[in-house]
Amino acid sequence: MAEDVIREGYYVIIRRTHERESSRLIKAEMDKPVFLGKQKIHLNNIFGQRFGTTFEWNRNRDLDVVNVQQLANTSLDLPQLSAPSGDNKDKDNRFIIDDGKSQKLSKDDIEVLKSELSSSEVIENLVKNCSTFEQKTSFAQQKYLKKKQKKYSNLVTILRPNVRLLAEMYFSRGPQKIDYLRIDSLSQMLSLCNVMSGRRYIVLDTNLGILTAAVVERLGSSGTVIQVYTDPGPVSTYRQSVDALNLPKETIANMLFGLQINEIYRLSQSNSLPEMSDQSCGQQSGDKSEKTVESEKLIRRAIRHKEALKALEILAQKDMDGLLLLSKTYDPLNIVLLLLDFLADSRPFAIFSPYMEPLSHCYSELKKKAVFLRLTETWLRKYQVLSDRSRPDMSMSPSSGYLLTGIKVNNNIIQC
Amino acid sequence: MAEDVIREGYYVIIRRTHERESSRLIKAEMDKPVFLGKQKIHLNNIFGQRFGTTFEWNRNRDLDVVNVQQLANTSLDLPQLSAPSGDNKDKDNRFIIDDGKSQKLSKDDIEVLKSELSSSEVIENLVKNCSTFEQKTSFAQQKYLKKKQKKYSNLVTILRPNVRLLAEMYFSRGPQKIDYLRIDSLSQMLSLCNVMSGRRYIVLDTNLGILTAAVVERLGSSGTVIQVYTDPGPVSTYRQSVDALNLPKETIANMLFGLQINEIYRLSQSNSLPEMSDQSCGQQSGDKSEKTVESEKLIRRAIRHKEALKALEILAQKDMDGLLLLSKTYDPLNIVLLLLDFLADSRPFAIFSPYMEPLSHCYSELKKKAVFLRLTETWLRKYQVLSDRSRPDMSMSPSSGYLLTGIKVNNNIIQC
Amino acid sequence: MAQSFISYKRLVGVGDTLFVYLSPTNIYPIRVTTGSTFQTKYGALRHDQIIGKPYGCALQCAKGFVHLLHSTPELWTLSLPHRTQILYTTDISFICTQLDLRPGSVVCEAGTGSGSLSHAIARTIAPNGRLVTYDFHEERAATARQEFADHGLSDIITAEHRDVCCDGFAYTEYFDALFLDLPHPWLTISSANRALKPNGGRICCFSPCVEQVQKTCAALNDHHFLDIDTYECVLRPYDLKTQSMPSYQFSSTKSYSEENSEANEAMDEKSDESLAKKLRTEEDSSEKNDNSSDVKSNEYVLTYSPNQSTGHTGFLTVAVKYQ
Amino acid sequence: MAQSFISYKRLVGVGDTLFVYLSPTNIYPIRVTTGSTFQTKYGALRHDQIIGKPYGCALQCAKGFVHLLHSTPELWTLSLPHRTQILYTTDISFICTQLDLRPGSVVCEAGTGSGSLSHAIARTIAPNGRLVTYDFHEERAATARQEFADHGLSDIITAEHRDVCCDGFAYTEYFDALFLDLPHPWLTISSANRALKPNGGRICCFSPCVEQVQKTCAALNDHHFLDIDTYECVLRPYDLKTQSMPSYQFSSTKSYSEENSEANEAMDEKSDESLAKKLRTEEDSSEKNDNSSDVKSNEYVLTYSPNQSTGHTGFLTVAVKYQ
Repeated sequence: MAEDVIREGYYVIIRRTHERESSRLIKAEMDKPVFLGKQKIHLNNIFGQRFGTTFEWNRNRDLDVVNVQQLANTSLDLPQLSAPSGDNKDKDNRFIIDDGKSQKLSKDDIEVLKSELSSSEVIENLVKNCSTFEQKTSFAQQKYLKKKQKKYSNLVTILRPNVRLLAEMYFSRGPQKIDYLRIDSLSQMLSLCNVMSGRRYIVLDTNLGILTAAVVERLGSSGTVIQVYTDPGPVSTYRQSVDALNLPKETIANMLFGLQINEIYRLSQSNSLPEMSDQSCGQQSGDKSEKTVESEKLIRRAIRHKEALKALEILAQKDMDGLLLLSKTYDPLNIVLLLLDFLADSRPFAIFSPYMEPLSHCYSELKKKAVFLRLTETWLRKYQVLSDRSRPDMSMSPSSGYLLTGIKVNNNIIQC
Repeated sequence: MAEDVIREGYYVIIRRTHERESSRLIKAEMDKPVFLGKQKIHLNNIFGQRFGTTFEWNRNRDLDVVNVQQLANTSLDLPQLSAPSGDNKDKDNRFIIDDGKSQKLSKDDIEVLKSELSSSEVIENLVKNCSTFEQKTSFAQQKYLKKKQKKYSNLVTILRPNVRLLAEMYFSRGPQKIDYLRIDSLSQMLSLCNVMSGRRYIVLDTNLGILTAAVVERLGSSGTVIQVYTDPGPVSTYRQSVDALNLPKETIANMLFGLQINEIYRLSQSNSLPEMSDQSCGQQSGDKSEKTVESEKLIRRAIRHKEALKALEILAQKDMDGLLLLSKTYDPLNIVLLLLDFLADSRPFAIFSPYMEPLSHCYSELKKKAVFLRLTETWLRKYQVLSDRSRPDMSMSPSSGYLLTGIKVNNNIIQC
Repeated sequence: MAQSFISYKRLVGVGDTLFVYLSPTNIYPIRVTTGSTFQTKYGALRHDQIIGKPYGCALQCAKGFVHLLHSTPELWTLSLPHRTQILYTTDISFICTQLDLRPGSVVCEAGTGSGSLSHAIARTIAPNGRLVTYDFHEERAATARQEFADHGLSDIITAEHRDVCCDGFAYTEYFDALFLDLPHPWLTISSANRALKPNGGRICCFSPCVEQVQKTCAALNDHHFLDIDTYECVLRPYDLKTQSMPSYQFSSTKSYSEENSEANEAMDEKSDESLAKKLRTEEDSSEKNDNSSDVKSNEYVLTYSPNQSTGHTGFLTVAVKYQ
Repeated sequence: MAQSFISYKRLVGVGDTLFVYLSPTNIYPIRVTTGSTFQTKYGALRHDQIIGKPYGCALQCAKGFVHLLHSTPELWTLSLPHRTQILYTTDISFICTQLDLRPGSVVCEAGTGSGSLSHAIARTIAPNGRLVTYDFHEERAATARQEFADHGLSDIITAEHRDVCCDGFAYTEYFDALFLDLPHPWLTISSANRALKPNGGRICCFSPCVEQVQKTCAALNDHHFLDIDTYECVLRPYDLKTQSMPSYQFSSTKSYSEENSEANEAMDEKSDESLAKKLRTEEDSSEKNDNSSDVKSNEYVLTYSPNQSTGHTGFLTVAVKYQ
């Protein structure tokens, strides 16, 4: 497993501690401040600290470590408010007239406070100067505090990127970023394709490469992922999620191989390893000191070429252990039929689509080549659990997308 | 509203009090016992009692009235068991070995008890003779009692049929009975079609006629339902749900008119009231004392003919107020397009299907004739709420079916 | 007074409440008044131009056309002024069914809130039913009363300022159905019990939180209500789009340009849409496709789910009184 | 010992655990033993006939053919002997993700139950991870231990008889992840807290009931766990059927026979299928159909939902320890 301490050059997830949706993936560098919303923050103090540490930014926008005890005291569920109210009648809002004038402090006043006081002191002042706070129900008071705490807290937490956090972050910032692959569907794919260390998987997944990263994470340091892409060449972001895992370069180089799908098509046509036109290999050992853009390009191309050759070699054995496919642009049927051919018998596959229709289109064709075919979706619900205020979240993502899963078999019947 | 007292000849819903799923619709007659499971029951004592009364059958299988206080004492959530258990550790099942031998009473013993004792006394005896009862957790005890109470209770409740109860009963006995129209979808259709007293609706619905009955119920005693059927003639059951409402015959005769859909097609082709071939009208006033099967047939046919004429007359005005359509056998598109033509502008319609595909097929065509088109489903969840054991039901019907709803408009643009 | 919500008319008249429809998310109620003007994003709509026009027509404005729609409680629910959190049609529909509402029902509602449910109840129990609706907020009760009057519903709805938690329902064995949308519904069960008809009176309580449901069910149990059921009814909306989804065109020769797709290590999450577009153009012009038998462009009607939708509104607890 | 669950083989060998697949609802695990016979509804399957056959093949039996499938935790979950209520793949998948499991993770599970989750955990943390699983029921712990041994998982899984409620977890700052499926998880949070690694150790509690969740969240809060989230993950399965759905064939002449469809007042809920069938036959032979432009038979792939499915299994509460 990756190291526990934050080092320069690592990818980190930074977020405002009380605001999960504020998560951002950044590459942490010394003397390279980042912006969190409008807030400029210096990262120099995070190096050497452990992942998971919470910091508070001070007046210089440097980060100071906050200990957990301190953190617990700023927790949202303030004890005096969370005590069960029992059956006695609470205050209610019948006397509150909402005229937007309840806060006596001006915007400027608040700005002054913010520069002089800690966030909890700022909030304390806001409460004191809120004319309607006392009239509010305890629930409304809690809601008010929560809102203010979100707005004025200057706590940030630095987390080690992993697939769960990445998937959550990307999805919350726009599910189209990861082709609508919600964490619950991603989880089903990993299970149903029996993803484990040491085995060999075909993954079709471009965009931000979250599915590829998920399989890589489950391989540990051993196994193979052939990352198949349909674009003519690899897209700039197709390994972003894998890179974010901070794995050693050699580990990645030994496990992960990108391949354009037409190469696989050609492999399937020839039934032997194709000769790849080797435009770039000659320049592989070019002068590294001459760091022109051109030579870097050539090196990358050479690496990709080597990757592709290795991938084809592995595929040619037609003994892959699982196929995970995520395709939004193309009708998946002919792609699935092509890739399925490289799977060993009795190996599982999973096809994800944000739409049901292309999957039902696949279904009858796949019936000829697979058993245990199932079309499913999952329904993920998050709950607010607070004393006396527990309920499902009021807003949800209504669709996990659809999954078509099965196990490839050989249907030539053997007599016994 | 229908009368509150149970009369001979009324349709009633009879159920074992603690077992909602045991509900049955029957026509209650003097000296005509019914079977509830294997249990023969005489209904003679129910007449003159109010709907909603709970009875206990005695040794003669006659029904005696049970008062509510008594009923409350046999309630499932026994007070000594439902008290919150707090945080103390309950007993658990670690020492229980389930060998199926915990009940010391034999089957014959129990039969003897059943014939001699009241159901609660029977259960008391079962508990006394259950060797593992004391070892069970309080939850398991409660579960045990509930199960026994269901099995040995001899309580029945007689309810007045209404659409809610009928829909619940039919659905629980097999959703295909009412073409998968679950109560939540039915409810949406009634709202979204703005069903109210005094207005005129087209309802396509065969099977058990639950949708027709729902609209009839919401009309009170005034308004019109044209019940359209696609079968060549009315099916034996197509008014079962309406009949079950025990409405006066005249009310029904003034409100509800059946019509074969081809008649509407002909109306649309001719654009004037068609001459219907009047094969049967001549015999309408036939000798009623001569009650042969043949003459009854003729009378029914005459009634249907009159209904159809009236229906065509109403439809011809092309001023209907809403269209509710439930079609499982046929692709609904051309049917919808035909019927929509008889709706006034600015009137709503709702199409139900257990499948999404035929509705998405309709969608683009309907866009030309309607606004506010929406394709939805609803997700209905029932909860078990018991002290310390609250949760959603473990089993559910996963689909409400799909609804396509909209409002018919005239798209010829008027300059203003 | 125009009874816009409980009767249909062919032509728009003065005093009607009607809905100007631009799109499913742009629906506006207006009360037709001579001399008034209503501004839409398609241009101004003078009320005088509307009067006498047929309901359901499409009316040309400066920058587009709008439809004039008859009032329904469902359209009102989508566009009413929110004075409180409101109930939406999915729950409302289910509530009306669970309360066995029909013409002639005598119904009680507490609290009135923004009157969303009240309109649907009034429609369902019209013409001879009666709805008594209470709100503990005096101003809210008054506003609702005026709204009901404007909508021609005063014969059916009585809106009162009353705190049923303290003061009860003021009726005995009077209501066929009773609906509670209160923070502490369990405190009113005892007086609700008195107010309901003894033989089949139905009650429904709406509560967002589990703890409220637990207390309410316990109170209903204590008062010998029967068939106590708790439900949740959540809407799942779909969007539809007819879309061609091409099969991938496999190529047995290298027709793609690696130059177009240099990997770069930037962290910006640039969408690959432009690339995909380029790709499609390239493929279209490529002459070297091996079209295997099944490669064609499949036309699908794809159903979309929106990224976010309502996940929860509240729990509906229903029960019946027989005593 | 054959490591059937964490390695793939090409050919069936003695000692393998494999799955005989008849249909999605008829999947049976067998442990291959020379001389044994397994009875299926398609006829007997002698183990000796299976040995040496390739995995994934279709094998002819007397009355049909079966497939031989490699073991996976997912197939095991569907067919294992139930000694308790078990966790299913939908929850299991989500749990594994939420606990950040991967090769090398050190994990604790209480209780073991029927070992459904244990197999999936072992697969995910293999080859160098470790799972310590506890059950307070002595016999159950022993049975599970034997099963893990039979499946070649003893290097990864340690199954112990222990009541963690009374006796805690016997480890300090040892586990990367801890899973609780206990009636009273909140009573173990204190010792779970001690047993977890201090820097990012993750906990997940499965509870069917709301009250358990409330108490568990309170306990997690009290012990300064962070990011406490409660989820529910429910599977929605679809069945598929390619079906032709005819457009209705309107007829402008009376071709239907009223004789066939006499209404009768019987209460039996006879299905109208036979009638519908008759109707279709009649229509097919009718020569008087006016086929308007759009009447044709539409071939749909229809998606069905089963009449009943799992509506709830439990709530999953997850949290992380940083201290």
